[in-house]
Amino acid sequence: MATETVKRKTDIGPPHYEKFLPPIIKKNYGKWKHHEIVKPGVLMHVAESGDKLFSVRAATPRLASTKTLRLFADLADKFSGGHLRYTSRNNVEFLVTDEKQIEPLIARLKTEGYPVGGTGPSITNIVHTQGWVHCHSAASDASGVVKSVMDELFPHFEKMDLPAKLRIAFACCLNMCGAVHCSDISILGLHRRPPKVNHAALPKMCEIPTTVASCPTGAIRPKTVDGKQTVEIIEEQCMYCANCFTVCPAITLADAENDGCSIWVGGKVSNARHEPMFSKLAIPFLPNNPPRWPEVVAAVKNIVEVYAKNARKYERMGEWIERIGWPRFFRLADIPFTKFHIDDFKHAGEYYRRSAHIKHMPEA
Amino acid sequence: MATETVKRKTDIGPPHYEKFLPPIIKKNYGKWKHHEIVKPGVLMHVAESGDKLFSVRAATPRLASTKTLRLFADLADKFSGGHLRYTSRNNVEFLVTDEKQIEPLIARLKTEGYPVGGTGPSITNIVHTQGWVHCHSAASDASGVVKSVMDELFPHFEKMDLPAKLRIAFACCLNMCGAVHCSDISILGLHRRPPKVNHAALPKMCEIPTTVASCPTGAIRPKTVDGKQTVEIIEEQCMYCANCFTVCPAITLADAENDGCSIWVGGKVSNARHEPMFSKLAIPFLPNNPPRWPEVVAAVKNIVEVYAKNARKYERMGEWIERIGWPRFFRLADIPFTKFHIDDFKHAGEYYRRSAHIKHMPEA
Amino acid sequence: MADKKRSTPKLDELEKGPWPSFVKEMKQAAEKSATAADALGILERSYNDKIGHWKHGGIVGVKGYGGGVIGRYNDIPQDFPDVAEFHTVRVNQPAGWFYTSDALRKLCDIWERHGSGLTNMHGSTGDIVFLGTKTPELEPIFSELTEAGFDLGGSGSDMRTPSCCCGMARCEWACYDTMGLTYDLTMHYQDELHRPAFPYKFKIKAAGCPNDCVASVARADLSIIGTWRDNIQMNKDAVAACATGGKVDIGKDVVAKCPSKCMDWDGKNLSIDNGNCVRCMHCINVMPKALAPGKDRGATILVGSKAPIIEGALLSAVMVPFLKLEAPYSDLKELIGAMWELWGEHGKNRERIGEFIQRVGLGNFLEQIGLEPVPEMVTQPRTNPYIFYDVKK
Amino acid sequence: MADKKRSTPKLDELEKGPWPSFVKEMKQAAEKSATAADALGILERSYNDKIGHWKHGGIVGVKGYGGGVIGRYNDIPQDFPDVAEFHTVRVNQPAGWFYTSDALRKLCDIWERHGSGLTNMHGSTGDIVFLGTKTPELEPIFSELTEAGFDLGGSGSDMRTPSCCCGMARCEWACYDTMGLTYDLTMHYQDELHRPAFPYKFKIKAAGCPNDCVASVARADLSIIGTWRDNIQMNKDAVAACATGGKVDIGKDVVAKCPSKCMDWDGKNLSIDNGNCVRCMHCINVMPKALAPGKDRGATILVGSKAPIIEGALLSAVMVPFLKLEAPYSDLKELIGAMWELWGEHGKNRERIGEFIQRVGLGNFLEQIGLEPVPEMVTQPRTNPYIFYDVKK
Amino acid sequence: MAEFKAGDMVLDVDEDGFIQEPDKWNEKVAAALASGEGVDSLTENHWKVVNYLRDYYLKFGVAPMIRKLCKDTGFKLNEIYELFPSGPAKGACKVAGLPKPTGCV
Amino acid sequence: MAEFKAGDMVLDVDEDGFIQEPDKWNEKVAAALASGEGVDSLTENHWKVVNYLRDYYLKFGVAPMIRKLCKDTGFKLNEIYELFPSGPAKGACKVAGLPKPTGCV
Ligand code: SRM
Ligand code: SRM
Ligand code: SRM
Ligand code: SRM
Ligand code: SF4
Ligand code: SF4
Ligand code: SF4
Ligand code: SF4
Ligand code: SF4
Ligand code: SF4
Ligand code: SF4
Ligand code: SF4
Repeated sequence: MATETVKRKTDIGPPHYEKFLPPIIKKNYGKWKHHEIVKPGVLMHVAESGDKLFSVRAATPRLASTKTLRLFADLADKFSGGHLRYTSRNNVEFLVTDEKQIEPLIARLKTEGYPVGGTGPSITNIVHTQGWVHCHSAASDASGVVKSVMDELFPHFEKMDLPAKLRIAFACCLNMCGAVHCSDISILGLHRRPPKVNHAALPKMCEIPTTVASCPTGAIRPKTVDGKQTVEIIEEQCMYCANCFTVCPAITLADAENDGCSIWVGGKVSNARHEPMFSKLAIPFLPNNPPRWPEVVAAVKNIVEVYAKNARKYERMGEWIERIGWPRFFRLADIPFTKFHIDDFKHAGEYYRRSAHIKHMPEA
Repeated sequence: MATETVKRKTDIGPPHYEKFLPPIIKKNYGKWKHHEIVKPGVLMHVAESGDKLFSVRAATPRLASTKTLRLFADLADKFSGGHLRYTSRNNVEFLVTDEKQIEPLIARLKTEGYPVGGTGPSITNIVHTQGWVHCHSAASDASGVVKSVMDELFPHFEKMDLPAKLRIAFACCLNMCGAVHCSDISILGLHRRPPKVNHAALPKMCEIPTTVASCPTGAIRPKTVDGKQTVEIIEEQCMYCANCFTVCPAITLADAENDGCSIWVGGKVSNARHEPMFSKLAIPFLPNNPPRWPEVVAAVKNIVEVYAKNARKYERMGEWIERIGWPRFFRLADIPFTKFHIDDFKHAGEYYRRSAHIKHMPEA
Repeated sequence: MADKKRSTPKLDELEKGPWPSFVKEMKQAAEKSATAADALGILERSYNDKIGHWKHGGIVGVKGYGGGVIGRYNDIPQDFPDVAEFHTVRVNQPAGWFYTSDALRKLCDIWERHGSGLTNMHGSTGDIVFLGTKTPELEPIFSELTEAGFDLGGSGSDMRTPSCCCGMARCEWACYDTMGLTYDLTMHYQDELHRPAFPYKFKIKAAGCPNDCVASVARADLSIIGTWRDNIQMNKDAVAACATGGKVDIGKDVVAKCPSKCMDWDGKNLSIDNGNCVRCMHCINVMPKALAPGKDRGATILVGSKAPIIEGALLSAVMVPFLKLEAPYSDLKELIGAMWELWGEHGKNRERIGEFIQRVGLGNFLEQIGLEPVPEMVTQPRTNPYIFYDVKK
Repeated sequence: MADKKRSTPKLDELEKGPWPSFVKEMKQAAEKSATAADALGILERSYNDKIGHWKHGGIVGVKGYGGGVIGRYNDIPQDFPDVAEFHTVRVNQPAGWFYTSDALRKLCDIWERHGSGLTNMHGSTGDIVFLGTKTPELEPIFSELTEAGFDLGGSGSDMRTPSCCCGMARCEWACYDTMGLTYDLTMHYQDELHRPAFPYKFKIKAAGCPNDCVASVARADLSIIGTWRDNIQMNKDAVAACATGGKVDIGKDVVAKCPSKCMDWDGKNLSIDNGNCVRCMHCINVMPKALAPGKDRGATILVGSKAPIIEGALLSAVMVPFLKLEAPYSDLKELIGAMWELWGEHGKNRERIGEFIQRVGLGNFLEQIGLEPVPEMVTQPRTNPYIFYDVKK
Repeated sequence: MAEFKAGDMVLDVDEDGFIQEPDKWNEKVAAALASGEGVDSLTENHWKVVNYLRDYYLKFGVAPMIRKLCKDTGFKLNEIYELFPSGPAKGACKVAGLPKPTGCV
Repeated sequence: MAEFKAGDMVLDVDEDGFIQEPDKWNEKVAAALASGEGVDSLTENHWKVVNYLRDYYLKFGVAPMIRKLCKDTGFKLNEIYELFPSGPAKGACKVAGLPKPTGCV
């Protein structure tokens, strides 16, 4: 395992997936017939050939040490012929062919701290981002919020007791490196103060035209300070999106007291029943309160519970709210509706209610 | 009846409507119980008191001579106690209390050329505008198109044989002095060439800032010609809306060969079932072909027939198309879909199909 | 005036056919009026040339008023001297467009004396339109009209003639007195109607129920649409009669078409989950004897519809989900006053109030006029995170 | 490395609770790596300060590539010198995220040698993310990776690592070979992946059916969503079994929830009006043994989704309603090529293709890339009359 | 194009009597135009309005909005109508020699 | 802030080695920066790219988009990578003394 100098290869691409497929998949590739969820976290796929593949899905924190990866490798060797995969939501799946291995595997995973679940009408892993662990732009931490929320919602991961799938996403800034814009519930970190410009540094570090063009609301204009070209920010026009910060290192945004999280609801991406939908604002702001973000956890939990209690089977969050109407959602969830909820960006007018279709007895 | 000088009164407002109400209405004002359509063009309203009011609705061309108004006055005296009203769509209604007068009135109206109908699931009068009769902005005539179209659709005025109400509107330019933006079928006159600027006249007649600001696409900018301030039009950015023309008399637009009509479908204003909807583009352009506009008439008739044949009971044009989908509408009506149909104004992106919800067998 | 008769072969074509002919009307007027005759002639010319012959709008009027007359001149006065001036006069119609034969004749008298004898009954905004006269006739027309109890309508950047459906006069569904309100507002705002002082025009239309028979939601800056807050009134016997009568298939025609899916029909009983009903009127429309709007009636107040120029067409948007509407309509007038004040102060030239609201943002608009935001005002909360927080530094 | 251990009382809280703890992972790594230990320390600092301590993005990489590494420096290097440089390396995952235990271990070996031992399995775009290393380690990491058969993923204005659902590997609903296509495209576009030359990033995600288990419609500039053109396959016996099995109420759970209302169930027979079916998958999802996608399979190609910056978030929009997808995928590559060419030539700096299409107009975009407009591309035709006619002068 | 006589000056005017040669405007022209609008003699108050309109127009290239006219001159709208019976647009602007206000009809 | 030596000049550079005092850039500095990017000596072709980048930046205040760089200099993208192994952004722009390209990561 010594580092030897090797001939430089480039553009070889990733390994071909076939190398990593278990024999049962190679054999039945494209010839699966149907599936069922045997129990929470365990899928059974039946091939036309009659072969059965059991996928055992375990939670991961996504941020994994190599020690854990080696553990998963060992478990795969022991229970699934050395075969495993990750899902699009950062769970790990052990691809088991020997039905008898399922329960021991589940037990072992549980002991190791990687519980099994997340299938069917449950809450699966939260898609999330870097937060304070790695990103310069973060208005909140990602991993900490996710951990805190999932600890609280954990029963819904292990049980399939919701009306439908409930997908949660977290992003630590408006760049939204996750499906925050289209999730049943989203938590979005955001800033709430205009950026500060370091006029001494800016001329050395930034392309001024790029910085000016970066502002969605046109709040930035060129300015001369001490004889040098820099930019100024018209604070009233700034909605703290951080895009100028992204393109210009001489601009800073983080503000311990004013940064925090917002909560969004009712997005989805599947085409099942309703077309894909964006998430909509539920709670404009909750404070950053590490390490456990109690306000955020409580808010998410409340929404999950109101949904679980009121939605009909197969109704995703957004479909449920569409049926009962937003006024009732706000009342049921006991969330105040404010002027912040009313869109005022480019297409805002498209979302004003332009009819007399109103439910006048919201308590019914 | 000689013109005498009278003392000048101002701000007296219109006459109080009560002066003009028939006794049966005064008595039962706000106390009507239900109604039915006795036959096409004849409504019966029954009051809580048991009183019955029959409203006989006759077509008018809207553009009426005083001779005709006097005729209506005479008919009202004879058949409805001197009481009549106009509708919000320019029909005239005789307010009859004596049931026996209905048939003679209908017969008389027919003889005079003002047929009775327009109630229920029918085509009633076309809401329209001035056209070449009076307006400077008109890209087509209003009265002529309306007359030509209604002559052709006339059976649907006299019979209630459509799935639902079908409301047609005409406007002679993009100012849309009518409900063209929200009708089941709309005919809209439009220009198709950029305006011409009279640079000699403009500096004398126009406010340049107002003219520049008037352009929705920013196609106008100030320019100096022969030492005088005027404006220039960037032709590629102009979509011929005529708003600059509206604010500046030194700009002209009319173009005999390139002006004409477009056809729009699927709008409505009532809240019944579906919320109000805008009309959508069906046919981008048909030529002005006075006096009978055969291309326009044929196009409208075709759409009415396809609708009549395919829509379900109570389905307005837009509701029907929403159910079957636009692809099928275009195929059923045999109208080509072009790039002109794809919106490219401010909110265009909101109308791109952003899902995989597609009916892949459009001929079914 | 026979000498004024011109050959109109193209227009003559439009005398044929079953629909009433405007050409017939014009010819009737032309028998008495040289103006009408030349109007016919110049229209025939347009039919040949395929362009209009009216010049860019004029500006004429009566003393003390800033609106009510649309000036018009033609571009070939040498050929059509009698329509060299061809202004229209907008006359404020009585609410609900009710007339007596006498009132109609009085209007005819005035107009035959001073104009072409051509009218529009009515203009798109709702006015009686007197079509075609000369500048010197304007003052006499005005004084005779007022003498007869009529007044001018609006034009320019003023409040336009409000209009309404016939409402309580004849319709069992009217949830408030549309005609009463329209008359009241028209009288209350005479100054705003006659002396333009807004950034742009302002139209008011009042519909008695959500069927919106005056298209208020699409054609009025202020749309007043009747509605109710309590349960739909149901006459069980009449429901049964409907079901057996054979005309209505309650399951298919009513329940299945309810947009909020809040009705249930088991073949015998019709039930409505009124809390989920969006007051669309459909079920009531189909079964007018069996169902009726509730008893706790009022209106939804919407603001801002208009035609496309300049930002694209708008429908009106909910400003007050439910308002009781009883004379003297103080709440409504207060709202109108607050909106006019804000728009008047900050609106740009030729910016309709609907565009103004979009520009400043509905949230800010509400804050300024002192209305609480409620979720009924939007179809959904914002989807973008571009929120202007009010954080103290 | 125990000397590197710092007190982390706040983070320690996050070791508690049933959900797997990232703090535990970090501590595990910190046992072996000073970098990981400082990463833990600086994170605890952030938990106290409530702000991040990473400076504005750096620019580092390996030779011959323009992307694949995200440079990162902290703003208190005096306190946390071992994360003074803390770059992430994006490694292109195998399609469908399938691994053998050996492959995983090989990656661990490399990363333990040259980095913090912390990973993300996986990053949001789909890459294996090696979290935290120093500049001098980059070249060794790269050469060892390629030796092991792995390569870097994308970053910057390049094509990003395409990703896909497991598709035919395990799912009966896959309408084309998602993994095959993803691998093919990844290999075909190695240059575009490694050497940024676009106006901005370009992401590709491939989902086997409309369930879209990779969220392609929301998170990819090119979203490939499997679908079918013919009838839904139905197994009548299995339908009957569903109905009697008691698990599914076909009327309520299936038919009533069909978005296009194109199903009928009379208690015995299920019928589908396939011409009106929008291929939403719901009925198939609920009755996987009874129903299946049709046999004439392919994909809908959509373009342009992205996060909010700068014009607001977008979902992808239909570009080709139906495309057969079989190797060598020439039609798709031709389309991609045409789009890249146009966007590359006329896109502005940092303008995603979805924003570009909106700016130039979908109609013009289609014309330029040589696609016929079809009504499936829009939810409705235009409502505004602002049409740019192509009339010859 | 019609003509309009102001003393010994002859000016082009449009059908509505708005002058078409703005450079030729002077106080005499104003007075002459005023008489056509029912204003017999231009008082100080008239001049206040007229001068305000001209200044505004020369500065911004547009006529002021009416609310602004009232605010800046201190006259209420009805007072403007008393001064210029045909109103601020048709009356005062014409007298001030501005181009014909359009659009607001 | 780190330092960077080019002959006898000492320049401030950021962590990535981009100079922070654009006015101090000269051909010697360029050569010194180049050697840090794996470019031993700056050939005519290198200078073609470097000069193009500088000119463009001085004119427009931004670095050109890569497609434009290729088009205007005539080099294919792989040729640019041959000239500057660390690529146009990290390599060529750094040598040309431009501010660090951002955003595109
Ligand atoms: C493993 C995975 C794909 C992969 O290649 O990694 C996957 C696998 C399956 N999905 Fe999925 N989906 C996976 C992410 C998704 C996503 C993406 C996401 O959440 O970011 C979606 C879109 C969610 C959304 O709309 O926001 C998704 C929407 C669905 C749906 C539609 C659900 C709906 O009603 O909207 C189905 C159908 C169903 O469950 O009935 C489905 C069904 C399935 C089936 C049953 C397909 C099959 O026959 O194998 C698989 C098991 C589902 C389960 O967990 O209950 N899968 N599925 C992903 C597991 C993520 C996880 O770890 O939890
Ligand atoms: C007389 C009039 C009101 C007035 O004060 O003038 C009127 C009168 C009635 N309307 Fe209306 N509507 C009148 C214009 C409208 C308009 C406005 C328009 O077309 O510009 C609409 C909105 C149309 C739209 O959505 O585009 C309108 C949408 C309705 C509806 C909803 C129909 C729907 O399904 O969308 C009903 C309910 C119904 O017919 O079942 C209705 C019902 C009625 C009833 C039955 C109400 C009643 O009980 O008196 C009246 C007879 C209807 C009929 O003609 O079949 N009225 N009605 C207007 C007659 C116009 C005409 O001459 O034809
Ligand atoms: C007479 C009338 C059409 C008719 O034949 O009925 C009419 C005629 C004109 N309208 Fe209108 N509008 C008329 C109702 C409307 C309506 C319908 C309505 O009020 O319900 C609309 C659409 C609704 C709206 O207000 O948006 C309408 C939207 C316009 C517009 C576009 C306004 C906008 O904000 O988009 C203009 C352009 C303008 O204001 O400069 C306009 C301008 C005009 C002008 C003054 C032409 C101009 O550009 O200066 C027209 C004079 C024609 C003439 O010479 O006779 N007219 N106009 C209607 C007024 C009669 C009445 O008082 O009863
Ligand atoms: C690592 C990752 C988050 C994660 O924890 O998984 C990530 C991290 C960053 N993203 Fe991202 N993005 C990541 C997936 C996404 C996604 C999700 C996706 O690809 O499915 C999105 C939303 C979809 C999209 O592309 O729009 C996303 C939208 C952005 C944006 C906004 C782009 C836009 O057009 O709106 C930016 C800002 C930018 O490009 O300047 C951004 C920028 C960034 C930067 C480079 C920060 C910056 O402003 O320079 C982050 C570096 C963080 C760090 O220091 O580690 N990231 N980014 C994801 C990439 C891992 C991988 O390669 O697998
Ligand atoms: S969402 Fe923002 S803060 Fe979080 S990783 Fe992405 S760019 Fe960084
Ligand atoms: S944070 Fe966003 S809105 Fe504020 S100045 Fe920067 S780019 Fe503009
Ligand atoms: S629609 Fe246009 S042309 Fe017709 S009357 Fe109105 S402004 Fe005049
Ligand atoms: S016609 Fe319309 S688009 Fe064309 S220049 Fe005039 S205002 Fe602009
Ligand atoms: S709007 Fe309603 S109240 Fe008014 S006439 Fe129409 S149906 Fe009757
Ligand atoms: S009024 Fe409309 S929404 Fe209400 S119950 Fe009747 S049909 Fe349904
Ligand atoms: S997207 Fe469709 S094919 Fe792919 S895993 Fe999900 S359900 Fe299966
Ligand atoms: S796939 Fe969806 S739209 Fe098609 S029949 Fe099934 S439920 Fe209905």
